[in-house]
Amino acid sequence: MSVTNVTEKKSVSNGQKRNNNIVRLILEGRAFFALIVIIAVFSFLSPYYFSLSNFLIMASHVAIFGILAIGMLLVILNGGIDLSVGSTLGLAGCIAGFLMQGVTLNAFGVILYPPVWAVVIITCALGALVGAVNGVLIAYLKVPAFVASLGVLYVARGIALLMTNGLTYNNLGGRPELGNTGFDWLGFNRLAGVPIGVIVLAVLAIVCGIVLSKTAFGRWLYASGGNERAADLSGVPVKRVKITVYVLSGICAAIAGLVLSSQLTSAGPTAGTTYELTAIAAVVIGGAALTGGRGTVRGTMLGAFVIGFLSDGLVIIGVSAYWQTVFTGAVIVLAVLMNSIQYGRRVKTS
Amino acid sequence: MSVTNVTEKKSVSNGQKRNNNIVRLILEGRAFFALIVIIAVFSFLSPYYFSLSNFLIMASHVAIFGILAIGMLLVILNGGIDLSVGSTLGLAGCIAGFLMQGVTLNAFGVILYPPVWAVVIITCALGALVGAVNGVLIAYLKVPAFVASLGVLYVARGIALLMTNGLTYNNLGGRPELGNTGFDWLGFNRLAGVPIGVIVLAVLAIVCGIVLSKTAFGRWLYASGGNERAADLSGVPVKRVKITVYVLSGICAAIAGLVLSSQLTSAGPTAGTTYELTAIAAVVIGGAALTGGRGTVRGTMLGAFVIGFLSDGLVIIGVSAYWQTVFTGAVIVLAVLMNSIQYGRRVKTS
Amino acid sequence: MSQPSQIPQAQGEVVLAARNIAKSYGSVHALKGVNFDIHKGQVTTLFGENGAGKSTLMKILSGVVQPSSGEIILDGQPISFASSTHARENGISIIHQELSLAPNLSVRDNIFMGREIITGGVVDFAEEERQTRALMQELEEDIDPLTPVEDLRLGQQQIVEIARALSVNSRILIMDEPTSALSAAEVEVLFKVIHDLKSRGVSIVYISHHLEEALQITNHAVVLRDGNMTAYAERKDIDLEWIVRNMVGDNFDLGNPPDGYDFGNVALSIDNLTVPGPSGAAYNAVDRLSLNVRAGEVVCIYGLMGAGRTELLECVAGRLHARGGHILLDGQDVRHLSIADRIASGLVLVPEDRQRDGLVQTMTVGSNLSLASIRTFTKGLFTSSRRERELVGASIRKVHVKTDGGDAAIGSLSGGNQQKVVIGKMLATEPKVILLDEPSRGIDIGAKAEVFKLLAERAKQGLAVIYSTSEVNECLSIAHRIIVMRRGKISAEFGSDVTKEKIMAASGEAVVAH
Amino acid sequence: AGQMTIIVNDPSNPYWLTEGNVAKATAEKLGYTASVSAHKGDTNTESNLIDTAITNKSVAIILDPANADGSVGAVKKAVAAGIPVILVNAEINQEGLAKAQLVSNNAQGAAIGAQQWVEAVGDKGKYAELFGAPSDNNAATRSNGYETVLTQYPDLQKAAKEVANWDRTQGHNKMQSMLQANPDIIGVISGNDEMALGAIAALKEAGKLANVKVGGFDGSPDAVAAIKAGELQYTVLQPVAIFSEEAVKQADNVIKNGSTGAKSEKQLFDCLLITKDNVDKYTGPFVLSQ
Ligand SMILES: Nc1ncnc2c1ncn2[C@@H]1O[C@H](COP(=O)(O)OP(=O)(O)OP(=O)(O)O)[C@@H](O)[C@H]1O
Ligand SMILES: Nc1ncnc2c1ncn2[C@@H]1O[C@H](COP(=O)(O)OP(=O)(O)OP(=O)(O)O)[C@@H](O)[C@H]1O
Ligand SMILES: O[C@@H]1[C@H](O)[C@H](O)CO[C@H]1O
Ligand SMILES: [Mg+2]
Ligand SMILES: [Mg+2]
Repeated sequence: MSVTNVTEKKSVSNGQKRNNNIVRLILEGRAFFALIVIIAVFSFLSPYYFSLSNFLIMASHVAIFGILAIGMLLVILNGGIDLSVGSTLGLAGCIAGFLMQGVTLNAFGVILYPPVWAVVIITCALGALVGAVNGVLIAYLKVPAFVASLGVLYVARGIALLMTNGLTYNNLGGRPELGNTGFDWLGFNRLAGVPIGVIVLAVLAIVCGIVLSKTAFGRWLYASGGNERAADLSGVPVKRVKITVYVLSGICAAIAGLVLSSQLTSAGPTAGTTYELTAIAAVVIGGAALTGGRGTVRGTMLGAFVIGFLSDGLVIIGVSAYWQTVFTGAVIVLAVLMNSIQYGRRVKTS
Repeated sequence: MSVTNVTEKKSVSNGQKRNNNIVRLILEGRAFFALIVIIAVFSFLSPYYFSLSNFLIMASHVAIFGILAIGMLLVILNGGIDLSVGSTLGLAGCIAGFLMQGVTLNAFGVILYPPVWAVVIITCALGALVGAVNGVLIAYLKVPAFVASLGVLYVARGIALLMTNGLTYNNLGGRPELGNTGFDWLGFNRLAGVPIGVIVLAVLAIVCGIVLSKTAFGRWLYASGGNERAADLSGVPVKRVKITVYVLSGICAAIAGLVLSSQLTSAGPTAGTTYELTAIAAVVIGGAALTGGRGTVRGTMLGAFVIGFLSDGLVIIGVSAYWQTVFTGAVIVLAVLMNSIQYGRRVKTS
Repeated sequence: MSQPSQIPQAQGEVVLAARNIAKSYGSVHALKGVNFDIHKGQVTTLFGENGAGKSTLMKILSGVVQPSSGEIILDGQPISFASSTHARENGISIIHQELSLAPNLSVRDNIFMGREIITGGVVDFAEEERQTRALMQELEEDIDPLTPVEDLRLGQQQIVEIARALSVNSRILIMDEPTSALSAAEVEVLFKVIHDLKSRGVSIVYISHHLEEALQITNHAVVLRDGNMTAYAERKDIDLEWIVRNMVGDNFDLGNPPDGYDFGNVALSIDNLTVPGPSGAAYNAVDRLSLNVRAGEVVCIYGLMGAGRTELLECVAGRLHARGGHILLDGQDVRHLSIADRIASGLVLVPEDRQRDGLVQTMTVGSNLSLASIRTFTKGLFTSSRRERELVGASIRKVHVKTDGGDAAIGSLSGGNQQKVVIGKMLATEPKVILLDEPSRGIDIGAKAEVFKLLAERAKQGLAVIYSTSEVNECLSIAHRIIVMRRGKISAEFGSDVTKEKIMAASGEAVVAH
Repeated sequence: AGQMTIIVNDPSNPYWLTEGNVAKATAEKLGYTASVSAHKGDTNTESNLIDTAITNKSVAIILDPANADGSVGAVKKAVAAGIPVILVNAEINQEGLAKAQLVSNNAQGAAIGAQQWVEAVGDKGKYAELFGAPSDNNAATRSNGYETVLTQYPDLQKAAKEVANWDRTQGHNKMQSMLQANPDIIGVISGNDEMALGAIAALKEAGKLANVKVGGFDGSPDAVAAIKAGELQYTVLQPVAIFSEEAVKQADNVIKNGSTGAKSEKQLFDCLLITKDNVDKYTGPFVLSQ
């Protein structure tokens, strides 16, 4: 907690661009150098790394974490944390899988096959519901975010296990005669060569970026994360903002669950285990402060790409699994450290 | 963030007792009711639950998490977080296992079998070293605690995997002819009927409680967790305090690793995976604030016992694994919620 | 700018001196080569506008901040302080302008933070408590040493800061606006303590925007302006006019209550309002209080610390819940509206504690200024950055914030300028009723005059102003009506023609003749 | 007749789910009360569960050990408390503790799997391997078994090998990355079905499933469905349903007669190959009618 590292604070302090100088903008990104270094090193080590097709594949892996990280960023900007996103992802996949298999209504003796758009909407609504549970616990019942979302982590995972009885839903492709095909489109298809997951991530990132920098809600979020009491006295509906961010985080987790299960064309109850840590890491590597009020979508995306490009790179150059673990840890620290060095000339306060 | 929940804040605000009324003291413990309820419910549901021998067994299970939680409490009081404790536990176990198998010095053509006390000291020193890495990264290189300890989590786990090549050290009992017996004593023996692990926990808790409430270091810790800048300006060596808490947390993790591997008489590289979450949960259920400066050892111990007594109880009454997951989550939230209700007559602030 | 080339040789040896001290924060030159002497056993007062560099200079003298250039001379020897602890070891302690207390710790633990009394390896809490009680007695405050600081009101927290500085027993004591949240009675006590310290040979540096108050105790006056020392004189050579002229270049008068217009209808009507005391307290902080304020009227609420003014205003603004009574805005009951809805209906509060309730430290000056009026620059879904810039620019000009511009970090502003941002933020919402809780805390006399002018102008256009202050002079120069609160009730009500003594008497304060 | 405690690894994998379900059903049929709990690969949790079984005065413990070395202590503890332990699915590296260790013959299974794999893929070209959790002995046993067979074909070249921890998502992502470095592989051999199914999804997405053949291990219902759909070439069925049932029966024998009735402590159950030719005989989870 130093008061005087003003330069840095400015650079990450909120979503608006103050500096149109593209070069500076890029340089300010906390994780930018790390990403460049990662790409450079792996491109040097493997002839396959630096290619469009590999970047697209890696981006589609990043998509899952990236979507979670966007929701997590909102929560963290608010000064909270959402440990339940990985479980919500898993639960959402199971719900989608369940719906795609057809819902048997015993009372009427029929099996309903909801169309894919309905499955998507219901799944997102479920994600929103899980988020709302977090939000109410945190905003109204004053349970600390860490505890509330840890509890929800377990409960959501347990429900997913109970509803599937531990089994995995397969063949989510739907059947033409039932009019519910298209689920795997999300995971398999490409638009202009770009995997749909990546497009979903990009759209969410852009929307979120605009919301943060251009809307009243964004301002409210930064303000209530920075000083909730002051925001409250300035007329910011702090409780509403708080619930909203958890709902949005739940929806992001549900979307990630949809993308993941369509990539795998199957949905299992344990999907997403420990993804929350990766999502938080992406947000923090991206320069956000866990105390709230500071962080950008751009940084978070860079953070997610650093993690994803690193772990895929290690696989591509064939590093052993154990060394992968070591490198991942070291790079996470280095990525953030590099930023400290970049802004190293901070005035010391003590 | 409400200003007016004064009663509660007081009760957990620092290590000293202000109120000698025993009853109130106990009632103030955040997790106390939860623990009572858990014991009552399971005693009702199973004839085996309410017995001294079962309590001792459960306490020895709690010991592992409890020891981690004590270290975590110190870190959290400082306003930090240590995600690496689970990995450090695993690494410490492996180091102990490695030493117990004998160290081959090729240069001299001899195999050294260090005595158990030396193994214990070396292992604790290793834990301290891991903690010091966290501490330096966080205090001097200004890496956010979450990121630094997440990085160390991966690195420590990777090193444990590399040094064991994924395998587990077995037969840590030592051999009388080598003079290195006694390792399993920690895990298997009892003093006056109490498992050694529980005694270790109790000793650590008492020492930590005294340090927090009676020493200058304890004051410094609460002060720098409450307002680091103010503490710094007042001459509290905030950096030194910070490094110390991470070192202590590392040592606690190493001790937990020793106790665990002697309980199991084996040490594997994946031991302790995700235990950091349980340790954090214990601290938070025990009433500490993740923002620092608030929390007590008593609360943390209650938190650890709530988690441990719950999960063992669920197994004893034979609840299925999926429902266990659901209940665990629900109880974590309820334990904290109960506290909010207990102090429910807070003046609302908005 | 004429720097007095020679510092007159005053009575009392110089114990600590600053020579040619300069300090820059990036492109901001907070100090531009300042000379400053502290005399043994005397009070040196530092005057200057907000942002003149007073706090910066004091932070340098107490080791908190290192100068960019220049020299510090202690007892004739050059010295450079590595830290505030180092300075404290050399007998220098400081009361910071912004409170630096750990809210989670008790009064006792805050006072001995970093200097715990150790006996037999453990902290001697009993001794610390005894000394704390003694300090509180000396300061005539009834604060229990074991109360957590977060449960104290701002003024009491300031007392704790003072007590901490006193407990060090240093030779040089720097006080950066120690009284900004204190009422007259407490200031009197502090002055008694200062006299006592002087007689024991302690040297004191005193900074305050309460100019008359400062004149009471000072031996030397130094004026800083834009990072330069612009004037120096001894007590006998100066008066209020001299200070103001040297500070802001002009003679200033805080003026009189606005006149020449008729009040409108009752804008705010408080009826039998009761606000409970802190949880568990047996009394009510506001006790069946009724008050009507008309459009265009400026009402001052005077009271001692703890009279319940803050609770009253916070309840009206929606932060605290009432236990009974009504709050009518233009005849509409607003008791069930949220803070946001009250702001939207034109009822706003400038809170007392700017760090805790006023500013979002992570945001820029501009974002802070526009925070309460986001709706006015939102078109459809999106905010308009052009309209926001206009609003921010206008606010900065109106309340005279000294800043690089809207993009500056809020933490880079001087204390007084931060206060102006909080006031500007609420004025930007174009309210009908504005509640200001000690808004002049830390703002210089020029800025205060500007704020008063602004309020007067708005009042003429129909704004109802409720202004709480602990400075009687402020009441007299702005208020049409002065309300005195005591223990949650109105104890007296005066017109603008009342005397200072009457107000103080009604508040329960002993009138001290100056 | 008392409480029988069944401890499996993680019931969210259909393999272990079946293991627990079959054991429980068998125990209940024999008149015991039975509970299934899971250690999820953590030896500490496993040890705690054993303690609980002791507290509950269980008459026998059916355990799928978490770790060949790390589970020894826990088994010792149960034995010391006088409770017979029967191990299923995985072994521990110490004999004479458990009454019996019933495991599928992983080496044999790997061998028949690899042979079938060569039949489906051919004997020359580059291939990739997905490896299970290194803490599980079975991962190495199977990998070694594959190696023994495949190295007999000098034109087969192992281009990549990745740990995917028995997990479908990891199998998917690792497969995608391996494909980047090795776009020209012709086959994937996997340590279990979950990883194989992940690889299939990745290959489908890359449009390469027609050229790259995948083989699995376990005989899980999902894998069988994939064989029917022509996406998976074969899987090696582990007779988990059979040895789970057998484990409980032997526990019952120990309780009633003091011995398992089997000849030896270690009992290997041969694995069976499922291909599209015999897939119709798959009548229930992990059950192939002869
Ligand atoms: N950390 C900082 N970063 C950048 N600028 C700063 C910083 N601290 C102070 N300044 C600038 O230095 C100048 C002097 O500030 P200082 O706080 O010394 O003023 P002051 O005389 O104490 O004012 P006030 O009466 O309002 O307290 C101001 O322009 C201020 O904006
Ligand atoms: N009847 C009473 N008996 C004892 N203490 C009281 C009583 N009434 C008020 N107080 C004290 O005064 C406090 C009210 O403080 P409040 O901040 O509202 O006063 P204020 O007039 O705004 O003072 P300040 O000038 O310090 O802001 C209460 O919290 C309580 O500590
Ligand atoms: O034998 C089992 C199965 O292959 C399962 O799929 C993973 O764990 C192994 O131990
Ligand atoms: Mg100042
Ligand atoms: Mg007040």
